[in-house]
Amino acid sequence: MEMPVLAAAVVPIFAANPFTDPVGVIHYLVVGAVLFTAGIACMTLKRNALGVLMGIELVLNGANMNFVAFSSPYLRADGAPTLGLDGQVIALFVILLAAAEAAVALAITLNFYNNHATVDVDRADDLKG
Amino acid sequence: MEIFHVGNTVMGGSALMLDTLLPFAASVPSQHVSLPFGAVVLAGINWHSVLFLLFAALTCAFAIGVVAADNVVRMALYLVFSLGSAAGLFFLAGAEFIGAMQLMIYVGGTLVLLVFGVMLTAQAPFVSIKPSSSDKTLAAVAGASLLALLLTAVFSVDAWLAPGAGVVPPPSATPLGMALVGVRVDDSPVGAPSTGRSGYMLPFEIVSVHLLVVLVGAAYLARAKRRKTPRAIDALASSEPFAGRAAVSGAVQVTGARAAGGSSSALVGGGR
Amino acid sequence: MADFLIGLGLPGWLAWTVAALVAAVLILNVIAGGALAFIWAERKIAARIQDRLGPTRTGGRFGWLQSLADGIKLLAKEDLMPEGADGLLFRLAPYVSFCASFCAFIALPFAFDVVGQRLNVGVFFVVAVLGLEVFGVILAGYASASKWSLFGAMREAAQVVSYEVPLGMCVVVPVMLAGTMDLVTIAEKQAGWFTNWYLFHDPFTFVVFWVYVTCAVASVNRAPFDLAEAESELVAGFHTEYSGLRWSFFFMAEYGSMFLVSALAAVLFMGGWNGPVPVATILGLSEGTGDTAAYLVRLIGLANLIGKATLGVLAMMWIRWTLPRLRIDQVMTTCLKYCTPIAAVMFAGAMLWQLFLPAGLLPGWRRPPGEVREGWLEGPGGSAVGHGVPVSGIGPASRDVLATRSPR
Amino acid sequence: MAHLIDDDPRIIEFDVRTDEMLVNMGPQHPSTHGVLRLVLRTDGEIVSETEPHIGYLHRCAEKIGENVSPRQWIPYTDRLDYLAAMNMNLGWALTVEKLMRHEVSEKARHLRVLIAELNRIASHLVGMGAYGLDLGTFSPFLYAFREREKILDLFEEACGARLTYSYLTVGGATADLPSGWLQKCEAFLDQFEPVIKEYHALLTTNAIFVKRTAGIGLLSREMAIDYGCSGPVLRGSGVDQDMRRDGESIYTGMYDGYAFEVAVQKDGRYPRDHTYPTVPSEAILGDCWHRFFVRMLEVVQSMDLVRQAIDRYAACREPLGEPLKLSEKLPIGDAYLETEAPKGQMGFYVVGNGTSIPWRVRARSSSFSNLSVTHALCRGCLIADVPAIVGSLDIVMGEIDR
Repeated sequence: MEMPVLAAAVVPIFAANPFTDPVGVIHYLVVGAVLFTAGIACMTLKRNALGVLMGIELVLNGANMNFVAFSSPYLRADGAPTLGLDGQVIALFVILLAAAEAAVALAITLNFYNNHATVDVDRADDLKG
Repeated sequence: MEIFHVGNTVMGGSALMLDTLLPFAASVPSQHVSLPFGAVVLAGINWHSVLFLLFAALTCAFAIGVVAADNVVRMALYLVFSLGSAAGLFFLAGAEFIGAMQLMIYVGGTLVLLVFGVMLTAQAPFVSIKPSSSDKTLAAVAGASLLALLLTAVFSVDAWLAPGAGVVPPPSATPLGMALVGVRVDDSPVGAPSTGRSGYMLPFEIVSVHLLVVLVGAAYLARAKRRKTPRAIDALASSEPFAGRAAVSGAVQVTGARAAGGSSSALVGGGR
Repeated sequence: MADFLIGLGLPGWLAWTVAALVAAVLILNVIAGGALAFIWAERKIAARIQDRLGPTRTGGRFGWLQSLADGIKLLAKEDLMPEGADGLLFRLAPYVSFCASFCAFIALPFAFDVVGQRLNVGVFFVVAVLGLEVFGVILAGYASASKWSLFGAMREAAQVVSYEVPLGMCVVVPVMLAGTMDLVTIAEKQAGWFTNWYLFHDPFTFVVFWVYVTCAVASVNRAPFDLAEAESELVAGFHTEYSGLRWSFFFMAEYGSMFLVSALAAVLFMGGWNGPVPVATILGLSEGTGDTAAYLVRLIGLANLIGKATLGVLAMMWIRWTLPRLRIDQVMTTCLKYCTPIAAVMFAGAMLWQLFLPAGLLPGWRRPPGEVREGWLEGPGGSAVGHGVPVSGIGPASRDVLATRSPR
Repeated sequence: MAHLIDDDPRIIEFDVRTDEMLVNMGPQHPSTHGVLRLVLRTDGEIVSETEPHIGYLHRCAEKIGENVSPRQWIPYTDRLDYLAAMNMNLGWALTVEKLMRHEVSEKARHLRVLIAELNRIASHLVGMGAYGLDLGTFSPFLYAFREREKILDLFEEACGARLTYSYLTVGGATADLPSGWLQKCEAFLDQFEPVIKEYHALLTTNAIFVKRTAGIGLLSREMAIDYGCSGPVLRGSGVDQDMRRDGESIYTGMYDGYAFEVAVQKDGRYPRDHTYPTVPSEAILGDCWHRFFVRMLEVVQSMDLVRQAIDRYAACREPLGEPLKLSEKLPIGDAYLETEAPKGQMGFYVVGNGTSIPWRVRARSSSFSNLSVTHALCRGCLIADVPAIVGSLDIVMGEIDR
């Protein structure tokens, strides 16, 4: 059921000339989805604590992409409702909190490194029962 | 009111620089549709779309690069490129302030990541903690499924599939700034003045305090532990009358260096 | 120009591409050509400061072709890479540095309307992008597989990240006075005599300017803050292992950044393209009096801004050839214990001044600022921006008009 | 002083678990004054161990000295401290003269003082300029060289060489000064005197310079003596010792009647302190700043001595006297003499066996002893301080490696 829907949706997109047609929300959402997926994959795959952190940044950025897309009036047909300023403000807060999160995560990583001499998250199993 | 009717700038994109120097350029009138980042639709080519495709491709490619790379420093570099291109996308969406913010904070924060990557792997420059290939396969499968799911969801809303109109007021950071201090001056989504909507004063303050807390917290977590250690300068401390002063200056020098090399970069960078 | 090309019969997309490329190449030339000129100037200035002659022969008199000759030599040099280096990053690093320096020029106005891309967050953009230059340095330091390079890179990271804080605070002061982050508007607000410059706006801005100068010198790694390449300590710091053209890219990035921060100082504090004496106004030229007049006004503005920026660059050279280098902890102390608090206090001071003495001590001496502010505070009814009070650049009201007017 | 309690020197901060790094500074490094190789063990920017590796410039100078006659070895002494070749010539010549109990004429004595002190100025100028270079400022280096060039011009006129003079030799000097030389020398001194103020402005009192040198590389009085330091390094630590005053009579006799005060801090002040910039409050006796300052004072002191020597030399009516012949037999016996070279006490040892060729020749280099404190001084300092400290010792590798 889903795949035909997807195909039906995707085909017109590919049929359209990307060089002439204006960009819509959907374009940004696709980019956001790719970023999100890459982030999730990064978080699960990497054993390096810094890699995990980078995955988180990617995920947050993917979310941000959606917020900005929904807030932007350029990407909507004339008069269509947008998130307006709220989307931008939320994106802003996400960026700020991501910075804060990165600072704390780095501090934790640093402490972890001090205790274990590695940044391999698989070694963080001290609390395993 | 102080208004500068310089709006022509917005339309010509980067081609303007020469235009302003060449008087003859102004002679031929033409019709363009205003789009953010100065892109124009002309003779069928939508430069806004082209730039979007460019930045989107870069963003996605480098995001995948982050996943694929094994070396932390390379990962960080790809992340920087990905986030930088994403900032370009924000500019294209008319969120210039968010874009600049992304460049400044996110990319700056990643800079610190990069530095840490270098520092924590310095003992063997190109050491990498590699995931096994089975993990990689699993991640690829899971990632592909997740992407398919997300894309399905994305394409399932008809309203999102509509192309953008492109003609709207040029971006300005002022409404955003005003909203952060509690005054909403922007249009409501449907076009009517939105008198009832509140600004973001309180969240803004909360985030500020949050940042401060994080700054202090990170400083505490990564703080320097002091330890008493005999040093060469102690030999001086016991014998000479001037040694007291000598020792003091020596200590200033050493602690200063410590702060410079390690923790302060983390603090300043992370806290921004 | 694109229109001109269309007039010649070129297809539109090609015309715009060509026009955009020409503009990009122009900015590139500002950096590359500027770097050539500045390197020559630096050699001559250093020589004169040190009782030498500097280059005298290449290109006839004054050795004015020396930089070009050096450039050709660098082109011909072998592109070496250390054995243990991370090849990709090593090759990429100079370009990252250069691109960051180059990109920041996009938003820099050279004269009224002579700007690659006018951004309403211009200041923010320039400062943010300028901060990216450090990536190239860190990558170079890391990828060189040399300990000296690594030292240089780590120093640079700590230094640049720290100095961005006071630099940002300094930049915020003119932004606050102008009420916009648009560089064009900021410069435009200082039009007229030099007394209108934000440098002389109030005592706080005067102090802030000098803090900005300090931080700018530090953020572009010039002596006495040139720790990343500290010759006597780290051999050549982050670019120890580089040779030939790649090395020269670092060099161009450095000179590009120097010019950029100087130009930014000119725009933020010294009236941008508005000269100390409003020559154009005295001559009766203005944007409105015709194409030729507008052209002349811009030319004068261009000369003004480039002159000021060059002055800034020359001052940096002067400092470099006079002062010893600070130590890394002293550099950090300068930033964290002096620049940051001073900038913060001056920011608060300028803010209070703006609140209580908006007209300045000598009303009439300066144009009273603050017209736009009244517009902002019309209330949350959404009227300020949406309905006729464009704060930065154009509002929708003018948009419709513009759609029918030709781009200039 | 309350705020200083936090900065207890015995407390080092430890935050990140760090690995030590072994870094080679030199032999090809811009600030190691020739071919010195320092192996630094560092923790980040902090140096925990500095090990000088020497010998890159070894050329068997002493062994050569045992195969040629003393006058033939003079050119080899030029190459010991090539920045102060005259002083090297003088040290060796005096040592051989001590062995032979030879006394030079009055005129030769004043000529030697004149030339040796002039070369001391030249040597300290290089030391000063190169020190500025170590701290990252290029211009004083060229200002120093500009003045040094004038001294070299004078030397060139006197002996034909600009670096390796072989001018002062056993039994006097190879030739008398040409006519008009004294006037040129005086003209130089008059012109040079105000230039010193510029040096003080650019370096000695420069805020950044003071920050980089004051309190850095502290060498205590005891340590300086224990390590056998000499010259400005020793006096910079407050030890009142100068071979020109405290040496053996054959050397101090040369300076008989000359008025000079040893440039050392006594009771908290330097001689003629009032004419010089005051000592900054951050500076501690024995740090890099004091070593540098002592050199600057010695430049003026040497200028004074040169002026006095010019007068005395001009007053001498007797001839200069011929240097000893190459074939002159050395008596059986040995002699050791230390002279005050610009870098410190330069000692020569010679054993004669009745032939014209010495049986044993040995040189005691001041730079060698001065360099030996590097390890002690650099422990716990920053990488940036290593050039500052090594530069303040003002070593010359030619003298160390011999």
